[in-house]
Amino acid sequence: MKREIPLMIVMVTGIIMFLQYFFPGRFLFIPFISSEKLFEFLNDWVMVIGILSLPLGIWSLLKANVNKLKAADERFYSAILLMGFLVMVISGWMPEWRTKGVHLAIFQSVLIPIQSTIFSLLAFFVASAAYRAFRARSVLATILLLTAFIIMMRFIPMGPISDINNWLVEKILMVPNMAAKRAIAMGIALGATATAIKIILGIERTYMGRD
Amino acid sequence: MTGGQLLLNGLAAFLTLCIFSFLYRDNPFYKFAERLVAGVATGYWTMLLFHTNFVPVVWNRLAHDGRYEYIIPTMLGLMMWTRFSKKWSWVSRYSIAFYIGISSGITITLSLYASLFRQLEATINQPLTFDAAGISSFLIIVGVLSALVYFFFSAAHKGSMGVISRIGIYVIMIGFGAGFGMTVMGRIALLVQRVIFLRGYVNSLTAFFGG
Amino acid sequence: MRFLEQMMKIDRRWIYLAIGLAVIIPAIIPFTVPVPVSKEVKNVHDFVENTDSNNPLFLAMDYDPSSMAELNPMAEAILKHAFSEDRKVIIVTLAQFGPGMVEEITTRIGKEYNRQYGVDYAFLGYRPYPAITIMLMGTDFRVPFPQDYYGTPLDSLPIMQGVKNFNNVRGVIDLTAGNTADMWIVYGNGRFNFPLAIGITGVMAADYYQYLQSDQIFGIIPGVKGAAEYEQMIGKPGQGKEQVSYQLVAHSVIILFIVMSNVAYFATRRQKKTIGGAQ
Amino acid sequence: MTKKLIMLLCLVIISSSLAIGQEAIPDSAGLAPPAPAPPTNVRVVDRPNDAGHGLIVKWDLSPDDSAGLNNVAIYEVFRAGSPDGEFISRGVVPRGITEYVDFDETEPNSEHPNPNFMPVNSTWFYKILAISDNQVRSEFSSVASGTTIENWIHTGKIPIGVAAITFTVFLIIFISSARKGKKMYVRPLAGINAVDDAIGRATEMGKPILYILGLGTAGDIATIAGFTILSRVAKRTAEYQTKVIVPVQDPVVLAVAQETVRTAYLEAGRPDQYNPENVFFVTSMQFPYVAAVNGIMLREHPATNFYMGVFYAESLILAETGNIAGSIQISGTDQVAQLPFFVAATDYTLIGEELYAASAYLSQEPVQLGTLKAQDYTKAIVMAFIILGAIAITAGWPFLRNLVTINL
Repeated sequence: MKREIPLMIVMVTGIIMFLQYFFPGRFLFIPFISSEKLFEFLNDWVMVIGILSLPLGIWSLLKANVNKLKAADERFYSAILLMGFLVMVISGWMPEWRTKGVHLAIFQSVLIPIQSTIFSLLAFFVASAAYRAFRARSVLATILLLTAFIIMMRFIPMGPISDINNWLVEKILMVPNMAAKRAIAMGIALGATATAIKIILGIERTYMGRD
Repeated sequence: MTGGQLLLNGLAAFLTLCIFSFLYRDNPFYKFAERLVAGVATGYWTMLLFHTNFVPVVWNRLAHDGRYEYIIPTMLGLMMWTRFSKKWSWVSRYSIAFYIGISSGITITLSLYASLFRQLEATINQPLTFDAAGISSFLIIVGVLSALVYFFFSAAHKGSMGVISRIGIYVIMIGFGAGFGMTVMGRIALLVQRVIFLRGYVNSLTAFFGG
Repeated sequence: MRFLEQMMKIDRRWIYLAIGLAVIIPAIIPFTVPVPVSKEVKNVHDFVENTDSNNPLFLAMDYDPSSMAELNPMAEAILKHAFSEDRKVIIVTLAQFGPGMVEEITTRIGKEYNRQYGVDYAFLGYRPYPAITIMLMGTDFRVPFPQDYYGTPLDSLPIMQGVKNFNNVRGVIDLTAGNTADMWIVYGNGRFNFPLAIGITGVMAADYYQYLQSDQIFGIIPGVKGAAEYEQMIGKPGQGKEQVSYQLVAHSVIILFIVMSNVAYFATRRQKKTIGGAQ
Repeated sequence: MTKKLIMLLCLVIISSSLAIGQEAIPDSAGLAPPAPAPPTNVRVVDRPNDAGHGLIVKWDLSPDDSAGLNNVAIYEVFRAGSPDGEFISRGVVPRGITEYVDFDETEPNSEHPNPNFMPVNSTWFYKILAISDNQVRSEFSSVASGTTIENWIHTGKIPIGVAAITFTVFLIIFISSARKGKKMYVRPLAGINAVDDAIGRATEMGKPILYILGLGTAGDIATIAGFTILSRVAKRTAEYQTKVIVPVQDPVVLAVAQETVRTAYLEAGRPDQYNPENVFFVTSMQFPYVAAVNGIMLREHPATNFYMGVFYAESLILAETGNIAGSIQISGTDQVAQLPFFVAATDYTLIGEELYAASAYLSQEPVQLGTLKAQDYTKAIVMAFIILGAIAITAGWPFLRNLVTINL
């Protein structure tokens, strides 16, 4: 009841979603069940479960930060977090409030700049990662290093050597790079499909927990 | 630029610097920006989901459109809330079962189509003639096959398997080196944008104060 | 040797500082740098160069404002090139949010070079369904575009006199962020066999070199770097060159660090080996 | 190729048909340009693999298309609900094309009437004319009719179904032979061997383990693989009494991760050690989440960081920050674009398929290892298919390529 029925549900819904892919009209020839509408409806289930689960996340966040209000060294930061949350919720309460006033101002002056700045940290991190990882310690590291090196050299003017380098860049992108991406994608297809089948068959069930 | 706008841009510039300060070391300014954005982002996300997902998909359908079949996913979503109770939390497994079963069923056909069949088609699309296109195609096939051999789990990488899988991991490493090298440009561009934003703010400050 | 050993475990903050300066310095003191010109971009340049003033060039600007940063520099460089050398250009866009942007660029650069609308260049406008539009243009430009963007019938535009379909233009350059390149290759070049070149965003470029090899396209302008190369060839530095000056400095810094890291690695490794030998 | 072409062709309708409405204007000399001959042999068939809302009109080229007068520019397709009803234009196609796909699957409702909607089992009548370069219209062709049929099975997708079922059969065969006790060899994977060391290291240092499930939802298979590995890791840390911190960004992932860790502690015989507050929600948005995890790394100094699941641009930000914090890092993702960064910045990386194999490796249960064998056999078939397909296409037989070309 606590574990067997959920596993049955996984199996049945999994098989339904798998089969529906092959039926353009009525699902499994059953009258009155449009395959497409079934797909949309069940997909909405996933969405609705996702939306209605959000309180779990908010509760987890709020509880942790309300608890931290007791600790002197965390108090200020947790208060900032709780305030940020409350202001955004209240200022965005009505649909039309979301595109003006406080809600929009905070979105544009807090959320957007912080997000793009965190994203831009990558410029520093590609450099430090390259410095550490691109050392000719082994054959593999050397290959990684040389390829990245050649690709990055395309920006450096080197006269006639640039022509050779550009030619190399083109060939690397077109042949080994393409081959690697395709092989990895095919492997992922097999791994993901095998895992999905195992989930549907109930062989893979750790996510379900136990009593 | 108005004083208010200047103030908001100042906030954005300040938060940008707070995040960058992380590169030196963890510090109260970074921690401030980090917590602020966690609160703001959660608040923003909550209201976004509420207005753009909850209202049209759940509320309007049940309250206005008379689509009572949406009671089922709504019930499943609410069942997630049993996780607040120790005794009843097993009920949420029913919702999770639907969530994972539906997703897994979709994954099988989707990943076979996109990551296996499409890749296969692209790999065997070009006749292996003795011109540049044919030779590239041949080399790509060699690369894909050897990289797939690398992913064999149940055979030891010894003998000829060892040699081929070695070539395979070399091909994969070239692909990774190329991927790394090609991405640097985009990451630098992100940092350039932030620097240009800060430069623009400094300029508008000097302009505002009659510089 | 102590210096090299310290290099091995250099504080990463020095690297961050170097990258930061590599971006901040060009932002404060703008400068341009030479870029190595690749064959794919030179092909496009030479193609425009060798167009005579009778055969117009066909430029498809199939991108939305979201990829403006990378593709506008290309469009500007090509238009400046064509306009400064008295080449005629016919322009369309197959991107939904393209028209306003295309109009802005063409009018601005047309004015800059004193070109006359309708005589030296024309903007036909936007039509949905790129594949169909391309095929219909293959029969006659007047089928999908009976009038230009401004509502003038094509037949009243001097530039369109005697220009019926792709047979009467020198060739097509498609500037795109995505799949219209495929459509131009398959439905355009594939069916009507006109010379085709593409200008494409940096991330997408890698996927299109294969068409260069199979001769379905004769040139590629990849991202801002390609635009910078083009600007360099026509001697008119613009946004492409500006972007590339940041990229060049930053790439050089990263490359320098990789070289230093390897020098230090090999030097300290050799030293350790000799110590090992002595024990 | 041709099918894709047709699919696109059928989209024509609005834009171009407007252009054709103009009447031909006789030229100044008074000599009207000659009209082309109409296309012949019009027939209508059902559009395959659909829910019954489309038809394909086919015809033979007009004698003046690329021959005869050689003046055909386009064909225009007209449709009516009855043979003597009003024929309205449905769209145009360029010369040289002999097919037009007509469909409309937007069901009308009270707010949006749609007279063009093609219901299942409805019969429609078509006629076609050719239009010359000078906009002179030919006579209409003869009228042909067809009825929309709801297709039950999408024949184009059958190869995918066959592949999925073959794969499932392989899985079942190898799992049952493993259950019978057949020994299976699996080669060592560096990333897997590192897991135990990494947990040991954390225990020795008395520092926590940080486990990141990425930005996927609980429905992403890579995230589910991440749960399975989390369960194995948590079980061992429970034995050693090492703390596992799991910050997540999706509420459903939160629920499943909590359940997974709780069960792992239960199975390790230490349910009392489980602290639900170590598996917590941070925020749903990508970079704010990254900022928070970065903070955790620098303040808690975890001995080991695991990254298992779906990762985007944050992969390198997290991995480099983990490096600053001096943690050992093990990563695995199905995102091909992020693998280079994990390979460069973490100590061990499970590349693509290895992520999915990891749960089998860590469990060492024969049933799980059997599935790896099934994956290998399928891989061998794929490889054989590539070799044969390449030979076939070189020899001019595209049938193997066509077999994997899915026309959706």
